[in-house]
Amino acid sequence: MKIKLLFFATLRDAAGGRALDFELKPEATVGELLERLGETHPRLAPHLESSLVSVNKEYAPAETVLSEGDEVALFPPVSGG
Amino acid sequence: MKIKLLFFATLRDAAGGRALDFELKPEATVGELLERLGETHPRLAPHLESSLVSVNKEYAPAETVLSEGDEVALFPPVSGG
Amino acid sequence: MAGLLNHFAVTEEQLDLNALLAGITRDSTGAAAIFTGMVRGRSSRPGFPAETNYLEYEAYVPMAEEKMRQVAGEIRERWPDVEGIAIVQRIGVLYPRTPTVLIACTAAHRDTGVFEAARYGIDRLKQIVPIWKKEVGPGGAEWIQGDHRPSPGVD
Amino acid sequence: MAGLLNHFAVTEEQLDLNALLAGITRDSTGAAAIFTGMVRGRSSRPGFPAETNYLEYEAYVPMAEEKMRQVAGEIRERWPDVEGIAIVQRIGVLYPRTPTVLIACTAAHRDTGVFEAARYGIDRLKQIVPIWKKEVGPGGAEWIQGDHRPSPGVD
Repeated sequence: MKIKLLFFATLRDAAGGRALDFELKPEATVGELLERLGETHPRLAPHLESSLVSVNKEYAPAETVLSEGDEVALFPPVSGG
Repeated sequence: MKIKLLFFATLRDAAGGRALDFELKPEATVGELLERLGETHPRLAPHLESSLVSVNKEYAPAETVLSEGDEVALFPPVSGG
Repeated sequence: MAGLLNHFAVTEEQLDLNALLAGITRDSTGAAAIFTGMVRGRSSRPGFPAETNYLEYEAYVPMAEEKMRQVAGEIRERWPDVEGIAIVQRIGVLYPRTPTVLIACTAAHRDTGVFEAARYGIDRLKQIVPIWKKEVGPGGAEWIQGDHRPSPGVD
Repeated sequence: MAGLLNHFAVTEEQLDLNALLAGITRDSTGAAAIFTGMVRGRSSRPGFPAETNYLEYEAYVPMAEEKMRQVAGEIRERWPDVEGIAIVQRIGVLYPRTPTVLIACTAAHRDTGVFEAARYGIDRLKQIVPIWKKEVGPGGAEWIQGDHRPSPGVD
């Protein structure tokens, strides 16, 4: 299945871009996505452990099961204000 | 001696004006001023007991001794904001 | 007290929050807490007029500005990290939804007491700054009287 | 929740406090507490950059506006007398003294928790609303990283 990845702040710098379409096996979890990403995009690997993950604009834990077309964003702890 | 009287809010309504030059014996106190005012301006009398008094823009108790040229203001408890 | 960012005013002009805030912001400023009061057109709280057409404010202007300065001094004593203080009262005839008063306190950070300082400022203004308002509603006009009797030498 | 006075935005435009306040004022409104944050050009607090040329903000805009809505919901749960809530974050390149963020809460009276509500709002924004800033100073550019790890389902 295909998901849409978004990167922000330090994760965007490491990814070298803001968005990425990503292919995953059906019913993959957020944790599996991160593992796979570390393999395909080694420059992201050092950032993945500390990064936050949202799925369809809601914070999501590693065990979240993904679906076709999900929008998954990776970013560091927020620093707005 | 002469002092300058100012009236605000309910006291202004009762005095029928905003300012008044007032003649007092030398070294009169605020308390004596109020007593005298009640006699010369009976319409003010019912308001004087509850009114606040400032002398030269500072809250002043009844025992404050007045001087020639002092600016004395009479007004109800404040309600700004 | 040179260099203190203070702004005290009694004015008939509209309150411009943007300009008032800019006036008490400097390079080290990172946070501002601002209180504004507005004319209520209607109220459901007992003791308050149910319906108000407008308020008419008057002030003993030079004493009011002196007392605003005193309130700011009290704020700085209690919250020494506060950088800038603006206290402004609008007077004249003011209609519902109109901002009537502003207390703004700035500091480097938000954990410096700026919120408490702004709250203290409006509480003290309502106690000691010589301003009065007359409420005009369907039932007629009435002076609104405060309940604080200042202690000379303290207030 | 029809009729709630809410305004949430991530914007590149200058924050207009007057307009934002008017937008969350209704006839029953008598008080507003507003927090604004500004870019600090210099700081003496340990752990903060001593000198900043500018900050560059970015946001995950649709999620940020969702999370602002959530913060407003949390405020209304805690302070049910709050009438209007505005939460606005400016993004882009912002120079010292520029207001970057605003949280405003209105209510009929000032003793309704508006001050605490505004404080809560900025605290929560800094925890869960997906916005980041890069600090550019004499020593180069650096992303400023927050320290809150949201709990899914709670944050």
